[in-house]
Amino acid sequence: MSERVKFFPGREIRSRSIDEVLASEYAADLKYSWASGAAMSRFLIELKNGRIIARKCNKCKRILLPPRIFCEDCFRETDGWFYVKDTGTVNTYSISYVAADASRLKEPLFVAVINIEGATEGMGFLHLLGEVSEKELKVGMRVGAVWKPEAERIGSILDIRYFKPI
Amino acid sequence: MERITEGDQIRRWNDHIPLQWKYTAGVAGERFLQLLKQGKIQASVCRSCNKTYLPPKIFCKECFAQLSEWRDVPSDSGYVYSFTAVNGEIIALVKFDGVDGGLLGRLRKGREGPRIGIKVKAVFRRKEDRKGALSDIEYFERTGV
Amino acid sequence: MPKQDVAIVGIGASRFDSITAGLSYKELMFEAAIRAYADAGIDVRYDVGSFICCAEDFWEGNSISDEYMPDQIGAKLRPLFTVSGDGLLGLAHAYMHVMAGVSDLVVVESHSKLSDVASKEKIEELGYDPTFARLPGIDPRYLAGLEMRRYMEESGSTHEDCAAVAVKNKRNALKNPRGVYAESLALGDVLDSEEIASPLTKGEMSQPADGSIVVAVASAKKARKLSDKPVWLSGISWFSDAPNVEEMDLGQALYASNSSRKAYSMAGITKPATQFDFAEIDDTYAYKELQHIESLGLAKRAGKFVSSGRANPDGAMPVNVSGGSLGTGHLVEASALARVYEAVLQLRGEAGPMQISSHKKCVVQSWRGIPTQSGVTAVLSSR
Amino acid sequence: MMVRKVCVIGAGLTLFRRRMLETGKELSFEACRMALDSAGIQRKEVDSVVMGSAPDAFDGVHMKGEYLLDGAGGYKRPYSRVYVGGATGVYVPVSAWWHVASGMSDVCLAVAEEKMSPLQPHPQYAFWSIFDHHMERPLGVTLLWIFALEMRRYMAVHGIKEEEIAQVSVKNKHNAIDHPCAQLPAEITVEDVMKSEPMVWPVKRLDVSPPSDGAGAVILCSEEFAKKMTKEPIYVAGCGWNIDSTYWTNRDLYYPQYLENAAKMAYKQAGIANPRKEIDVAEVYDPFDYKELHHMEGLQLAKKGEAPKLTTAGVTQRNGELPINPSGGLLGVGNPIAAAGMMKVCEIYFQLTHQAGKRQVKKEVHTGLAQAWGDLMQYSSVFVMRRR
Repeated sequence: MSERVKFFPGREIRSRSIDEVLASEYAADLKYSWASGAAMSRFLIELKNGRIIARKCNKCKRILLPPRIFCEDCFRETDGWFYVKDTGTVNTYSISYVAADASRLKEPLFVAVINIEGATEGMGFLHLLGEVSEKELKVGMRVGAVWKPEAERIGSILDIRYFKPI
Repeated sequence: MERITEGDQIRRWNDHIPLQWKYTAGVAGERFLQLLKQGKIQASVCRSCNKTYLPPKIFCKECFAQLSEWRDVPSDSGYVYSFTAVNGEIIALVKFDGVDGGLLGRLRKGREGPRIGIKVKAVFRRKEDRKGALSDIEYFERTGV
Repeated sequence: MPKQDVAIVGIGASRFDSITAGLSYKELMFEAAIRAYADAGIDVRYDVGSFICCAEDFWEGNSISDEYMPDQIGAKLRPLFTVSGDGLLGLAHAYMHVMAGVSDLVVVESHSKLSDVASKEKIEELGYDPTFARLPGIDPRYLAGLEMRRYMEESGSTHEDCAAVAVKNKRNALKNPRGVYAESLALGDVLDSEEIASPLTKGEMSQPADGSIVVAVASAKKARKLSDKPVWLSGISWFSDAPNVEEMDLGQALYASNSSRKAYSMAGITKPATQFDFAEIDDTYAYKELQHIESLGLAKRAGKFVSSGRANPDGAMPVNVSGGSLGTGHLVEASALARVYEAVLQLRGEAGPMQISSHKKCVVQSWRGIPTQSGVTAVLSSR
Repeated sequence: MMVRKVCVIGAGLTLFRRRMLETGKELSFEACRMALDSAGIQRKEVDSVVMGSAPDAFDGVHMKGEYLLDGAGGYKRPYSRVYVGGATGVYVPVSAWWHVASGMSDVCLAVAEEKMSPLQPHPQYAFWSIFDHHMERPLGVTLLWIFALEMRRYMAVHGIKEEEIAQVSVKNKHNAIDHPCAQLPAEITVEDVMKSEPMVWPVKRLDVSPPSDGAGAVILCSEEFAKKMTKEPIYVAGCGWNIDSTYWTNRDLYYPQYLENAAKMAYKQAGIANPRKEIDVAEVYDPFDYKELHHMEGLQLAKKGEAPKLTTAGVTQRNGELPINPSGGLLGVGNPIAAAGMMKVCEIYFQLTHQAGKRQVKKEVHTGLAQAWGDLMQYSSVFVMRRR
């Protein structure tokens, strides 16, 4: 702050004095039912079938994954469906020791952005890695999808349990 | 153009965002609620703008002065500014003479229906049931006629 | 002659419906965007220098929801930002972008995908001050009930006058292809519908709909090059009154009177009641249209004005010929841009069966809904 | 067309702390009042107000811009809230700039607030809902993951070591010792960072800035108005902003192309041809230590992969040739999301007006830059100020 200012407003509430001030608690469980739309509906249905599907743009020739009905570069409708493989390479990865609420996980999670084979170079999605040790992990490693058994698949990104090294 | 043409090809993704908050009442709110717990209503005052804020503020929204002057608002000096029947209850915005702002609360049903302008007083919960929250005022009820 | 610095050169709307199950919100936005760019005759990837979206996180179901806006409106790797406000506030920012030289062609988008939201009332409740105005177990629209009663008390408008707004707007919507809630009703149908927060009934409340609107805004020079029918944005202003329920003046819409004062002065409007050919204004609740008619200076006693038919499409000052939000559905932040869309169609003479005979100049106005006292007023003219 | 010159004439900042008694309204008020005092003006002279705040999930109020408005000085004014995620704090003065430049306002108050602490059990939780509901939320994704993924990618492409990155945290936490509002100033070593608790490898505890509550504000006005108030007005020289695709897994995260675009937009307006030579001091967004390096490269203040070397060479120290984050940055001062960017804008204003006290950089400064970043690794805002 400026050297002309000597007082800085704001009163910290320290952990030990937290109960000295009044506070009201409030919980809201906000529910949503998002329409998946033309592109993601088909993508989810194909996941249930054990396949990954993308969209292609005939103008820029890209195979877009996750699929969308528009090409954001050319700004036009994409032209058709295109099955890609369920294998890919690790673009980048990390090892998570914390959960979404910042609590510690018992077992670390391996997460990666996976470039999917068959889609345009560099296109992929986020997923988990399994059947791999910390030492083996590296950028550029080839991995393949480990699918849930057909009966357990519901049309979700979690129909792929994780990707494992191949 | 890619559009879904068969109803069974439509998917929705259902999920929820569970959120929890713990709100502090702020510098002015903390003081106000502590007093409410004692059965008192206080407003903050800006002398230069001739404004009295209820619920109180630590600042004047007009001139932006820091406020440190407080005044008691008699709990029986209220009047109904407006009211609505909702979910089987009557919710009123109660204002007080000489005060900008007011308080929201439940209006106890009387023999006659409520009207805009009727005089009301705040009825507090029993001391041991008060929590330092707006709900320490159990309801407002009509005074005299 | 009104100011001719900034003009609307293209408009596009997606389909409107109570549920658009086959389209994601991105696809809905894309639908509106391609139509707007075709209308303006522009290539969005080369011609547009600035993009503005208008959205709120909880309506989207995404925190920091601005991150989901760019791809489907052509804004990838372009200057885009999101304003937490209605589409008309987005238009005000587009005006400033043109005037500040940010770009001579700006795109504004706003949408509603309310059919994705399963906790609408909970979200409305979250809009209230957590310490003083959230009333657990009470429908958050309690404030609309308080306001309607206070407005009627101060203005002399009757409940029948309020209901007449709903009858008019739902009837007007019968001629609008976007008239999701078009109906031919009698006053009694509205008055006898379910009471939500007395005196407000369900028939007097606009109901949710999905839809996206995209508007392209240009500098005067660019507008004349792009369009034979530019619609001039000759005045626009926005204003906020008190945010606390306890301090609100519920009798009148001060945000509308104050924002219109500045917008009118920019546009050279001195007698709004006679200088406008029509008005597209906020009617989230039926009484709101009356309150806004008065605060915008369109009529002194709005209740009588509407009940006597003077706000009908063939009246002295047609109000919400499109059907408003009551007739076409409430699009949250996009409701205001829907009013702009309908006004532009009228001003260009392209409103089809809704077209009114005098259509050169109009006022468009928005309100952000409960629990706010914020709104925008704009003056649009076809010459 | 009239495009007016715009000046900055005052700035204010509250303490940054993990948890505060003040409501968001009150924090906003405190920051605004300090900014008004600093400019020597009254609220009645303010024509319009721009508020900036990031997700509603933190404060826990839907349409929180509306809720905050009286504290932000927006009562009976044209008032609007802009948000571009973490980039919001630097975006608020950008928005205020166009209010004045367009002629809509003479004086515009820009205020940024974030009260993260209401969200339970941890503010981090809000970040789950920034991710795609179909593709990412079902995986249990956290914000830390994508930072770690980006950091890893940046390291892999350029062969950068964790130790090189840790130097940023050491420098910034040290700088923050001189900042009276700072939450986590500290004298630490690279070894301390390396040994700190792993969170999402390669991100460790001391690579990360702390969640915080706070607010900041600046006053922008026309040149004419500024000249009435001060002999040495600070000019807004350039503003830039840019967003990349939401499909962040389709981009190579090693380089922020959107920031290059935003920076070039601002440099063009400011007439800056060689940013490395012409920018004297910069506040670069550093919620994580590697981000400072990443952003220096996007800002064209370092070549791709070169920022760690400049850091090792001491170029970015307060007494260096190109001081970066003399305030202490988010790593040292704290990270109340939108307010953190505003803290950077305030710091550049203090540096340019020689009010930074012990934090004043050694070299003579004429042109300073503040930058912030946000969304799904996709947004940047840039604000360049200059002394005449």
